[in-house]
Amino acid sequence: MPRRPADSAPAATPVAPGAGSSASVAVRFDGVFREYPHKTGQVSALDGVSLDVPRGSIFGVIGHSGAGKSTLVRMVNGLDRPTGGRVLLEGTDLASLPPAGLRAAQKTTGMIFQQFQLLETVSVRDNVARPLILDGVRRRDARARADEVLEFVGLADKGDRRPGELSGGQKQRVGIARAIVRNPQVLLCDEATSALDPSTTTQIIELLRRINATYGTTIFVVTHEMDVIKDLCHEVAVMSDGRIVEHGTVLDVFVRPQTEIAEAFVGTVVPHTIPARVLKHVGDGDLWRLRLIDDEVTSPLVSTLITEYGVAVNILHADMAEIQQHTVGHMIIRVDGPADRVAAAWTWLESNVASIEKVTTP
Amino acid sequence: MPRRPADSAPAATPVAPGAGSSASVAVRFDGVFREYPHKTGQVSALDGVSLDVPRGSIFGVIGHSGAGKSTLVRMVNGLDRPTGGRVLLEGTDLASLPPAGLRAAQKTTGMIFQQFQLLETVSVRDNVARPLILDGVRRRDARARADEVLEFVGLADKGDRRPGELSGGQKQRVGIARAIVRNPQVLLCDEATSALDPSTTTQIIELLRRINATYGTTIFVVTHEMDVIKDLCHEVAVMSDGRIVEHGTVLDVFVRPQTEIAEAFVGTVVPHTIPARVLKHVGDGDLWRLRLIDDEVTSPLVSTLITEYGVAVNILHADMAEIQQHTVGHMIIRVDGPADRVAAAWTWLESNVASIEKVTTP
Amino acid sequence: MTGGSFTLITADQFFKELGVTFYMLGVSLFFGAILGVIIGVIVVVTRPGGALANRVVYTVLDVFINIVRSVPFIILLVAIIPFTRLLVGTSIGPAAAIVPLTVSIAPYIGRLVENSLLEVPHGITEAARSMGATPLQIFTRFLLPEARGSLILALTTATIGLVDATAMAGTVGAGGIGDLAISYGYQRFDGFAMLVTVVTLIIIVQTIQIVGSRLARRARRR
Amino acid sequence: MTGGSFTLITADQFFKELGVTFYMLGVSLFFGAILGVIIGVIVVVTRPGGALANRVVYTVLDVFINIVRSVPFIILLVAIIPFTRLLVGTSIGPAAAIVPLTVSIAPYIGRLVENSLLEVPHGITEAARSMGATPLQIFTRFLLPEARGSLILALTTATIGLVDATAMAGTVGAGGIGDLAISYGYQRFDGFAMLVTVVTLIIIVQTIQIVGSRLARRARRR
Amino acid sequence: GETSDDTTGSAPETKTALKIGFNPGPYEDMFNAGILPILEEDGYTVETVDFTDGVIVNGALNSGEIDANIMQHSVYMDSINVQEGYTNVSLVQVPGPPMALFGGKKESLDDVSDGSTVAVPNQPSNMYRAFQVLVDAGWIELSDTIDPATASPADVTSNPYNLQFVTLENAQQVPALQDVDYDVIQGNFVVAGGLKLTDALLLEDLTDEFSVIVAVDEKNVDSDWAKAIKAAYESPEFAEYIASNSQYDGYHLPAALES
Ligand SMILES: Nc1ncnc2c1ncn2[C@@H]1O[C@H](COP(=O)(O)OP(=O)(O)OP(=O)(O)O)[C@@H](O)[C@H]1O
Ligand SMILES: Nc1ncnc2c1ncn2[C@@H]1O[C@H](COP(=O)(O)OP(=O)(O)OP(=O)(O)O)[C@@H](O)[C@H]1O
Ligand code: MET
Ligand SMILES: [Mg+2]
Ligand SMILES: [Mg+2]
Repeated sequence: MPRRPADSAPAATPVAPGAGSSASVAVRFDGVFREYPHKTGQVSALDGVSLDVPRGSIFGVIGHSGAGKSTLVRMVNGLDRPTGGRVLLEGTDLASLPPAGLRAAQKTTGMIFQQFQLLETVSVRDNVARPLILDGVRRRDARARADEVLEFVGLADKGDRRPGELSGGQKQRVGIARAIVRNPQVLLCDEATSALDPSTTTQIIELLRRINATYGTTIFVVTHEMDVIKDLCHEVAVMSDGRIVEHGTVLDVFVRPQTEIAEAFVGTVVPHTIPARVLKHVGDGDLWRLRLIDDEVTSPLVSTLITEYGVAVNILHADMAEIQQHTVGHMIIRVDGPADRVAAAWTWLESNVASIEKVTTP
Repeated sequence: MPRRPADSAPAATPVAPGAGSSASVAVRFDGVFREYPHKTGQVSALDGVSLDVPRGSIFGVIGHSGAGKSTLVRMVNGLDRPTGGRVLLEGTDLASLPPAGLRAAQKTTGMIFQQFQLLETVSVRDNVARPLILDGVRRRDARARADEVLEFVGLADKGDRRPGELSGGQKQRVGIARAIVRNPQVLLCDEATSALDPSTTTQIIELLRRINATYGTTIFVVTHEMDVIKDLCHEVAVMSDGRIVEHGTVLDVFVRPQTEIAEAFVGTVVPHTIPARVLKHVGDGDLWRLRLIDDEVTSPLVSTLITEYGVAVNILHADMAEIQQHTVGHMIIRVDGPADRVAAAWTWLESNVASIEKVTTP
Repeated sequence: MTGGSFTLITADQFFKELGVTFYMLGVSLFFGAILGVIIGVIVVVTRPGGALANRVVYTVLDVFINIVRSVPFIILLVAIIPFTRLLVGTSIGPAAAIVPLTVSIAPYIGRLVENSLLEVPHGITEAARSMGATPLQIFTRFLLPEARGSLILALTTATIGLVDATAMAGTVGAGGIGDLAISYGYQRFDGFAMLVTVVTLIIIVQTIQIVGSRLARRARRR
Repeated sequence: MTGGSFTLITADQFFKELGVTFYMLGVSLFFGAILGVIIGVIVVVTRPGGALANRVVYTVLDVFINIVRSVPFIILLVAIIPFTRLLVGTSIGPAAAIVPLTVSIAPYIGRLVENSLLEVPHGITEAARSMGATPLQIFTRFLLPEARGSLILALTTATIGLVDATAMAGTVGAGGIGDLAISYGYQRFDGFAMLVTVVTLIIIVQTIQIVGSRLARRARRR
Repeated sequence: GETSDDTTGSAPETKTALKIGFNPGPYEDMFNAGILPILEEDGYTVETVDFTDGVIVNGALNSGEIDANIMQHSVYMDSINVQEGYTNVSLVQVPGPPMALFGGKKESLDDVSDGSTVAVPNQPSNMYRAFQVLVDAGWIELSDTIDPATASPADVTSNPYNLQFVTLENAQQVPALQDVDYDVIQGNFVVAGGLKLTDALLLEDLTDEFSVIVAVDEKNVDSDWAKAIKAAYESPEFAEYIASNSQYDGYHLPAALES
């Protein structure tokens, strides 16, 4: 059921170069299981996950609370081990490495934790500098670099504080700074922005994008916020109950979600349900639901229908979203007029929009 | 600068009954300051906050990371004390109460913590039952009630687990369950949904709304997610740097944000910036930006312009949002045609939409 | 016994003294733990910034703990003889040993309890306060369960210290395994007695530690 | 005393013995702390589920700690005389007292260190591991700073225990304030010597506790 | 008589259950093997209580918690009586070993040299005795005011060899032997520690005042049970027991037992 980029809609897929070829895979999940023993039988946090994260891509995983996202991301840097299957980081099975090898592999990654996990007794600056200190960087240099990164995340003036003196969002940004201070090859984000307000989120997303573009860092993002996927990711996988239920380019999943759960997430950005307000109008005439991509969005569709096809058009619902470099629109219109003109309008729309369907009472 | 509901836009303000009269104020902040001593001078987390939270209302406070939201909410149940000013809970200054009085007051509140603060060594059920146990409720009854509330928050099957065996979002829901188990008069939520996926968020919001409607519980919500404000709150205050910079009914603030910061938050739901895609068209003709409320949204505006005023209309951008019981729409259209017709169209629109303005390059 | 006998102690004597050790250990641990936990809790809640911050009570208790812990056990034992006599009617024998043992262990347990309670994350106390928990409830319903693991380890540590102290209780004719080790093994150079008693002590301590660690691990399980 | 002299001890003697106490305390604390921390860390990392889980090392160390802690100090002192002689060339005097003092305090500190380290939230270790920290780095760069407050309190507790143990070191002719208290205050009924020495001990312990608490509070400040 | 005890309620004349305190060591062994059988024959039952300390055992005696103790010489007992206001008295003297000066690193008395180390007991009365042995050896002189109850190295007035005194707990003196030049060890620890009194370089001239005694409270001296104890220690059976056990070789015998 996971789809490959091959059948994705628009021409230029924004997926990272060379995706799909095993050589360019940064992280490969190969039939991964994770079971927890529990009084009442086993709990399956991961239930046979197979997934390739292309090198240099920004890859998002979305799913409901408890779907297994944190469990999945913790496999990538060996914090957790599969009870079945393999996780390959740059082609290496982490479980096969000796301790020193595992540590070397971990040093190529950076991780932002859902619950921050900062040292409470150490200044913000020293928290951020810590990974460098581990590498033997001189304290001065490590601190200087930490200050640089703190500036990046908008905490230039908070270096001297202890985490306990920061707000929730500030703590999260310290965690982000710590994760990127080493310029990791793979950056793992577990809800990296869930404690942040939208404008800080936007900044952080900008920052992550810049890191990806500048250093080719593979970013593996686990989140419950579709906005993060929309603005940041190239590919997205949808998780449910420990399984990947859908997978494709972000645009693809947004425009044509295949599963109900994907549709629900997409709906938080581009509503998929028909607002109650609109439903009141069902029966007044034909209600059509259109999905538009890119130029279709800015072309004068309504104008054309009215002037060229002589039908009356009322836009009952419309919204638009920028997804990656694409605009995706969604409209529900009521079309009135003589049957033949309405039919002609339908035919014209069919070949001029991404998708069109009649709205019927649910 | 804070506005009272009086000048809010549409007829029926969804503000709780009797708002404004001091008798019906659940929480009053009266010139509240909170300063932290710090090496580099004082840090002001709250800088003179005055605010009335009407009894029975759902009151939201939004602001960037570090704005002082958590500090504010912690004043309400006496977890923190103002260094200046007073906080009145149901008319009583918490700082004036003897310990027993303070505890009695605290028992009328429930609090959802940003960082959950669950007992790690105790089952989920017992975490939720704990407030009742404090009240001397028999263990059996307390547990039964806890199970009821766990069911509410979608964790009916997790009662036996320990918090360490739950995902982030599941933990947050345990925190919510614990806060509402006593049917508090005032429910304090510090980022109650920030670790939750959209559909769980929707459920929780539904739940909070139900609690508010059924028991008349005053809910004081602190969040960085505008969606929560939009879907849940009656009134909203916008915080920045320890100050309230804007305050009004939610609809009011959404339709006519007064400050840049409010606009930025509103923009995450109803975009306030003009998409780059649209800006490319500036200069092609007149670009008009319309804001529509309720019936204006479903009336055939574009059709009217085309057919009655004989102008060509291209919709460059459109989106809609449900805010409280109202629909708010936002459109950017290009209008072409003879100057007089265009002018007539403008005039007609002026009296038929909430607001209209010309778009110029920023 | 005399002459060329292999050891100076008899099996009867050994088991009797073993019983005495358990008796002294059990009773003084029981009272010491109760007093110690009370002391620890009071110190924690009355400390500056605590739930019932009270400079005077805190300072008095803190100093009291230090005084008791400063005085060498033998001196403490003599110093409180009048008190011991008042309490148990005699100043010699196992019952009398229990008094100084309890008096010396309680402040020690108090200190360990204090250290454990201070390790519970501040947020837990906050959550408790937000629910209007009384200071006693904060302790019993929140701090105690969360600190249980480390409290058990602290009590384990204290119990083992107590085993050591019971050996000194020989001074007041209390007997016990530790006294056997000293009286026979040490003072009479009876190698076999030394071996048997020390091995017994090791087994006792090892058992206490194993049980303590296991209970702590279970309590700590999250 | 006899001739009606007020006390048996002279100021010179007092200050000399005070010096001896500090010497024994300082040296045995120094080595005991180093060994204790090493022991504590090894126990923590080799425990089941630890960073370098190793059943054998863990069990051996765990049992070793318990053995040393089981044996009454006076017996330990005698039992390790050959070892003491090997190390410092004699079995008597302050230098010789330091050996059993260190041997007895190190496992105790080890146990306290273990308890402290186990209190550090698991997430910190995870964060450290995610950065590829070695077990040593996990300890020095993560656990140590986070546990610093409780480690200091543990060391404080141990140091105070050590003060008590130095009193017993009098048995090997080591002297010190505690020995003065026992030999003169207790055995020779010199009330003044008793008072002076016990007050001195209380002051020493109180000072250690105050300094320890203050350092811990500072380290704990978040 | 008028000193007999009537505060215990039960008639003291018929008292047959005795409680006797000891410090663990030869005196207790000697009592159990040589005296106890005689007392039992006389119809007494005895409970022995071990103390590892000399102060508390006298307090217990004075307060009636025990009836007698057998662990000290009268000098020590007297000193504690004075200190604590006790009324304990000596009932009968028992056989006991003398203090003995052993060579540790040095092999003979003649090897003594400047700065030689000498271990002595840390308890004042035994330290006093040890000093007397050193006086006998001609190594030191003591102050006129020396008091067995408070004797300390400060009482040494002349110390031509500049001897370094190492004060040790009695039992420690045996294992410490090889670490000092000379070691003056209390007799029962010599015996218990497996050393031979006959190997000593110099033995104490044990005077009666330093012989171990059975102590009882003054008011009980004339009780039947006290008399029975006294009689047992002076009996021929006991003399026979001492004579026939080689472990008591070198013991100082009370006049009553000297044959
Ligand atoms: N130690 C454990 N024992 C038992 N079950 C566990 C344990 N840890 C996690 N789980 C379960 O595994 C599932 C996946 O957890 P995970 O933390 O990966 O979810 P998530 O997708 O990250 O959720 P969230 O968005 O709420 O953080 C959850 O149902 C959780 O209850
Ligand atoms: N103990 C403290 N010492 C110094 N400054 C503090 C302390 N606690 C909080 N602050 C500061 O007070 C300000 C307000 O903090 P607060 O936690 O109320 O923010 P917030 O609005 O809840 O942010 P977030 O959305 O990130 O949780 C922040 O700038 C924070 O750094
Ligand atoms: N109903 C309007 C129209 O047809 C469109 C509103 S879109 C926000 O012109
Ligand atoms: Mg998670
Ligand atoms: Mg906050």
